[in-house]
Amino acid sequence: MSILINKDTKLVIQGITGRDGGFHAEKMKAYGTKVVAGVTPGKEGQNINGVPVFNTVANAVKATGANTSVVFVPPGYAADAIAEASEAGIKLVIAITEGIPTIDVIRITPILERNGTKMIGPNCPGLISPGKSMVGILPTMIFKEGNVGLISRSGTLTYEMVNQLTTNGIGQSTCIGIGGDPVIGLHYIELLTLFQNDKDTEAIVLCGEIGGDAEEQAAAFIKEHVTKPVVAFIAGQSAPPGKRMGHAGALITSGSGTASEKIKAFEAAGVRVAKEPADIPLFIKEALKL
Amino acid sequence: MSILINKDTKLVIQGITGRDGGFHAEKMKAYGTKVVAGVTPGKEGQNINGVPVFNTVANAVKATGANTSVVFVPPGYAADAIAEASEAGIKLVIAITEGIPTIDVIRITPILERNGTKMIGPNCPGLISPGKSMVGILPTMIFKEGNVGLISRSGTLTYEMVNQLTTNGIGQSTCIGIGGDPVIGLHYIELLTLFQNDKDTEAIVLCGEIGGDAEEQAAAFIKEHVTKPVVAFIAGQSAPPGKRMGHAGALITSGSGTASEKIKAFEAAGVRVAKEPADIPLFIKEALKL
Amino acid sequence: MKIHEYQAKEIFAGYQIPVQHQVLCTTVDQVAAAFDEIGEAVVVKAQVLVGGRGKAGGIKFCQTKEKAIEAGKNILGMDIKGLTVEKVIVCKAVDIKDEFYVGLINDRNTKSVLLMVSAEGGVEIEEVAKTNPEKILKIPIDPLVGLQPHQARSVFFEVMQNGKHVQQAADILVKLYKVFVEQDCTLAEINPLVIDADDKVIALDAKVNFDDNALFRHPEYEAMADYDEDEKLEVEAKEKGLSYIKLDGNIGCMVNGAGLAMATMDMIKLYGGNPANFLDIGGSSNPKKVVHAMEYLMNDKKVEAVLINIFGGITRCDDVARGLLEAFSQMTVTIPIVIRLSGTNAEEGRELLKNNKQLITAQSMGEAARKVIESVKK
Amino acid sequence: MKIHEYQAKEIFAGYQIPVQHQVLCTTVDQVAAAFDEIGEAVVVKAQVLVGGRGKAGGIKFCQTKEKAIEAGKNILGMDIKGLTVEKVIVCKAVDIKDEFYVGLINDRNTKSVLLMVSAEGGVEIEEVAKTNPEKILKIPIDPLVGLQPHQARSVFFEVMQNGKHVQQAADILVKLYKVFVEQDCTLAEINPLVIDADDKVIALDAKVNFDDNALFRHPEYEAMADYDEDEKLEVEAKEKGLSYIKLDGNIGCMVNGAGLAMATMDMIKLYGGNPANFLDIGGSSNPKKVVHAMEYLMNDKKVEAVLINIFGGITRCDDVARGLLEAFSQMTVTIPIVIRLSGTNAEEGRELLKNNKQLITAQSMGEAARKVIESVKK
Repeated sequence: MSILINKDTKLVIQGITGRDGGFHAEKMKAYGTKVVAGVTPGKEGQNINGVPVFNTVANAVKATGANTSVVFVPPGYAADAIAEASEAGIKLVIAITEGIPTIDVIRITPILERNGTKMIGPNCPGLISPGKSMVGILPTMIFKEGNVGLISRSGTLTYEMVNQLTTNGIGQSTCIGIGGDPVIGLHYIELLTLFQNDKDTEAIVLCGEIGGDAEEQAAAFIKEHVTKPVVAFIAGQSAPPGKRMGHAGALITSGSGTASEKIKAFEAAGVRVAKEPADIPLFIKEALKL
Repeated sequence: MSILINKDTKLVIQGITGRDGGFHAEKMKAYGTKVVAGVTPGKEGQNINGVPVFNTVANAVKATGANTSVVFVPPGYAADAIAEASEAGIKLVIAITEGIPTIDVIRITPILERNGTKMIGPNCPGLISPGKSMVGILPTMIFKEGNVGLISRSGTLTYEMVNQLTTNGIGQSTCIGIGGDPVIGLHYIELLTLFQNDKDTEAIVLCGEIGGDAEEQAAAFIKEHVTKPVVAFIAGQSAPPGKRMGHAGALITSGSGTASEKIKAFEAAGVRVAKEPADIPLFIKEALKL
Repeated sequence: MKIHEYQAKEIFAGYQIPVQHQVLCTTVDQVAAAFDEIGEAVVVKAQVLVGGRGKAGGIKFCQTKEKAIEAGKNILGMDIKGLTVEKVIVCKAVDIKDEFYVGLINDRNTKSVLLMVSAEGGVEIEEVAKTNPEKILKIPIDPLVGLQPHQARSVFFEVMQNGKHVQQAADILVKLYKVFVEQDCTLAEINPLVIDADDKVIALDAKVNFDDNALFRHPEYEAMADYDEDEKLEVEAKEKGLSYIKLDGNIGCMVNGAGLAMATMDMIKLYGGNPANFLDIGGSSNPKKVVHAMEYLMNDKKVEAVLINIFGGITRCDDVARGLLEAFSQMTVTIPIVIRLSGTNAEEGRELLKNNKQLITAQSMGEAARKVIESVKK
Repeated sequence: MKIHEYQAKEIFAGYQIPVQHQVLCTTVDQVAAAFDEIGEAVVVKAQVLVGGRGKAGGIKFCQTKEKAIEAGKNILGMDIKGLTVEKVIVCKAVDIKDEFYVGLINDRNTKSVLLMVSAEGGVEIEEVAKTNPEKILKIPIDPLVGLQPHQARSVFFEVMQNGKHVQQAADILVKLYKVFVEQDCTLAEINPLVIDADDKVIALDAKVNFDDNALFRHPEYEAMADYDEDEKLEVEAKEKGLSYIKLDGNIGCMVNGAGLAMATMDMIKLYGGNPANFLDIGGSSNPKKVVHAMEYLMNDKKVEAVLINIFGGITRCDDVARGLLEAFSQMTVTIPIVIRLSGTNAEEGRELLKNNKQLITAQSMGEAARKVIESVKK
């Protein structure tokens, strides 16, 4: 098993005729993801390397039965594209687009909620259930099928983590980059719940960073509800306050959102926190007695 | 029995310190309506002839258990006042205010829906369950307890109808003025359903007017779902098209919304349509074999 | 409240909805100058607050200056459905590739702003609604979310042959929705929305009605009002708290409440008479209002008799009686007046009026109607 | 993006939020003239894009012109937390009856705009949040409905002693919400919102941050930007597709991805070093970006060694290598450079760089961090 995506995932790519959309469509197909449709307004009838293009997500869903969407639409139009997918009945939207105004994401959140649509991102690298399906821009060659779930706010840092796991022989059930923006869709708690309930996930890696208090909330949640071993890493211990470290969400404000607070919270919840990425596979091996 | 209001109705009057609010508060109390609270922002702590005044509907509900609200707030603030009542948990709001912009009513409609709040009006005279409770500005002396339900888009025309009934010895279960605006809360169909299910209502008088197609919809609904006898009257048979006859909703546009169309629809549904108000009690007597 | 096409287009332009450059003219000389300014084939369009001006000859395509002058002469001063054309606009003639209907209204049934779009543009939409209702797409807009760009695109993908104009049209529609809600409209319509020879999508016509109930939020609209004589009376009456609409008949009416007022008119008609007006004195009891109402009735020279029908609720019959007495003391009333008082303080009202010889009293609406018609026949 | 108090107040004024008349001054003479214009006791306030200027002496109450001139002299040119004060505003001194805190932010947890109101106005709200969190009312606003007037009233009825100021304050709050959403803010704050001696409610201070992601919708904001030297570098870097933040250390970093970049800095610190910057070259593989990145590192005179940490995903390691070679061909690099390439085309990248004697290679982040710190110690 895995969470969110698997062999049954039928993907529509919003913005497929754009540079990024087209490039990553190929990568996803190459990995085996069922890419069934693309959407670009005004380009219905085109065919991008075997993927039919539609004017609207509704048309794509009707024609292909797509159940998942990935959004490569530029920032000024992305929130509307996400809402369109949701209104068309798509239940999982992965928003790759970086730079969407926060208020736009806030505005579409209730639309997604009432349609029962889950969102990953925006400003995220996507997710992968190794051996089954990849939706996003992840470098597939570093992943390996297995039993560790991974949740991360970061992109390349995720790859670093996964690489450590894979090179140490530890495979992954599903790896999710949740995105670096302040307001995002699925967060630690929802994903921890899914992993806790996924019978093929035996341990969880949580890769956090400075800003906000999502890690503190995750720690409290783990203490109460997660019985599987969790190990964590927090990026940004050396970041100065008041500066946005690349991610719009990675901002320490007035002494809140610091790495040390987060590490303290995790340790209080019985979560081992790695000092460096290389510790992660060691901690996992110990936890799973491998 | 009766519908919507009865002896258990605990009323809060929004705009109680205004001229109209204060005047009608007395009238309602005099009829026996349980007026438990008033709301006027900034006047909490005042007492209007024994009715405590609160700053917010929430405070009024908390302190008094009010379950119904009547709104006398001026047009520019009325929609917000209705929404406030709804958000405070009030399940039935009677909006008396005339002249609320239509878009304001449209905007609060989804708020009422999600809170499960029913609205009568706006721009309506309110409703009465004779002998039990009156909420609004109705002249109570013309009503008489009994078994005929009445639904009307008009104010004084309702009084004319009720007067005809009462002077002919026919009492009423509940009489409702639904309001003359284009967009209103409860309409014929919802109220017909309530009357159909009310065991003490034996016949229904429906008093319509020109504009829109609500009467046509009501006729279709009656044919399918209403087993109790219904008699109708339509005002505005002599009104010229394109002119707004006092009520914002009473406007015939391009040959649609005319009285003759409505009368035809009712007759096709087996509803007797009175030529003049004086016919109504006769029709009712015949229907109920009195 | 209705406004002219040229005014609606000015509002559109403020929202970046593409409209044509227009020259407003009230004289034939101005029309000629406008032709020179534009320098090629033009359209001269009557500005009247009534539909069907095209059929009435109020819109002329003019290839030459002479034709434009001729059109100006014909249209300025023209009578369209009882309204005199006092203004025209002159615009460049457009090469139309395709045309569409786009409209937004406040909808009773869905309790939302209803979007209507049709490929049958440039014709009267009411006609399409009757003959080919399936050719009008109707989409209720969620009042909280508003019109989303993807909704706008989706509807144009359904009605447009060529997807390449969809984005432009959708942009216009999103802006039109903004106009509608921000400007408190009851109607905002573009008919036709056209695709021109350069593949530009333009609002070639514009129709906007404002919600009278929302005028308090838009004091600037008063300057845009252009009322005919009858409407001026109505607006003036409204300021006095009366709802007054002049009609063609000879029996003046004064009633409290709109529904009862309509029913009273109906009754007059039912008994073979012809109402001269709709007049609702409203819910309050101010005797002044009754005086004003009598003034309107007496100023209408067609009125040969008056029916006063009052059902006292909030309105007190004695107040109405007092108002009537005051009116009689201020003006000479020589025509018959039938009065029916019922409800709150009806007895007291009748008592106050009993010595007035001019008044014919009635107990019911039916009786009142019969009596007033009789009085006219005499 | 941060803007000054005086700019925020100009925006507020456009939304009819009551603010004081303010005179912007960049010289002491202007301050003196401003005092004459106002003609009574004034407040001189430093305009700097950092909090805590009150404590730093950047706000002075001046009863006389002499005092105002003195304050102007002291404050203009003053250093507040590393920023030089170049502008002040002069306003009439206000008699404050009561003061409140009002703020709106984009909130991660509730995924909404969060309204914060407190009776503890005029002090640093972060302090209140730490010491008396219960004194701040926090209300998430429904993103679809927006802030409703009754909500605004309700919150002020809770924090205000006297109900008579509630309507004014609620009006201001509804307008502030409008500013927030229409202007794409991440923060809109009034601290303090005061009641003056005439019972008027006024925004005495104003703080507005714009969402950098939404600047494309507001081209007019560029003119409002007032960056210090470091920020200018950051903005310039952003235009080149780099995310660059200058820090105090001596080890320059170049990383792909924000999270990995932070983790790399952390690693340097963990092993006893001190990072000179945060530098994320982003997800694309354009060798030009690597050249630009090297320029930033080389222009920072504090940098004694560089750590390049690339985990190739979308970024291809061979492209990074090519960029580095191009950089070396354009500039003289004399300091040690430790490079770690992993992921997509790492082999090819290493192959391209193998002949470069200046480069120290590493297999893992840990090794790279150790090696770069060693190289500095030498």
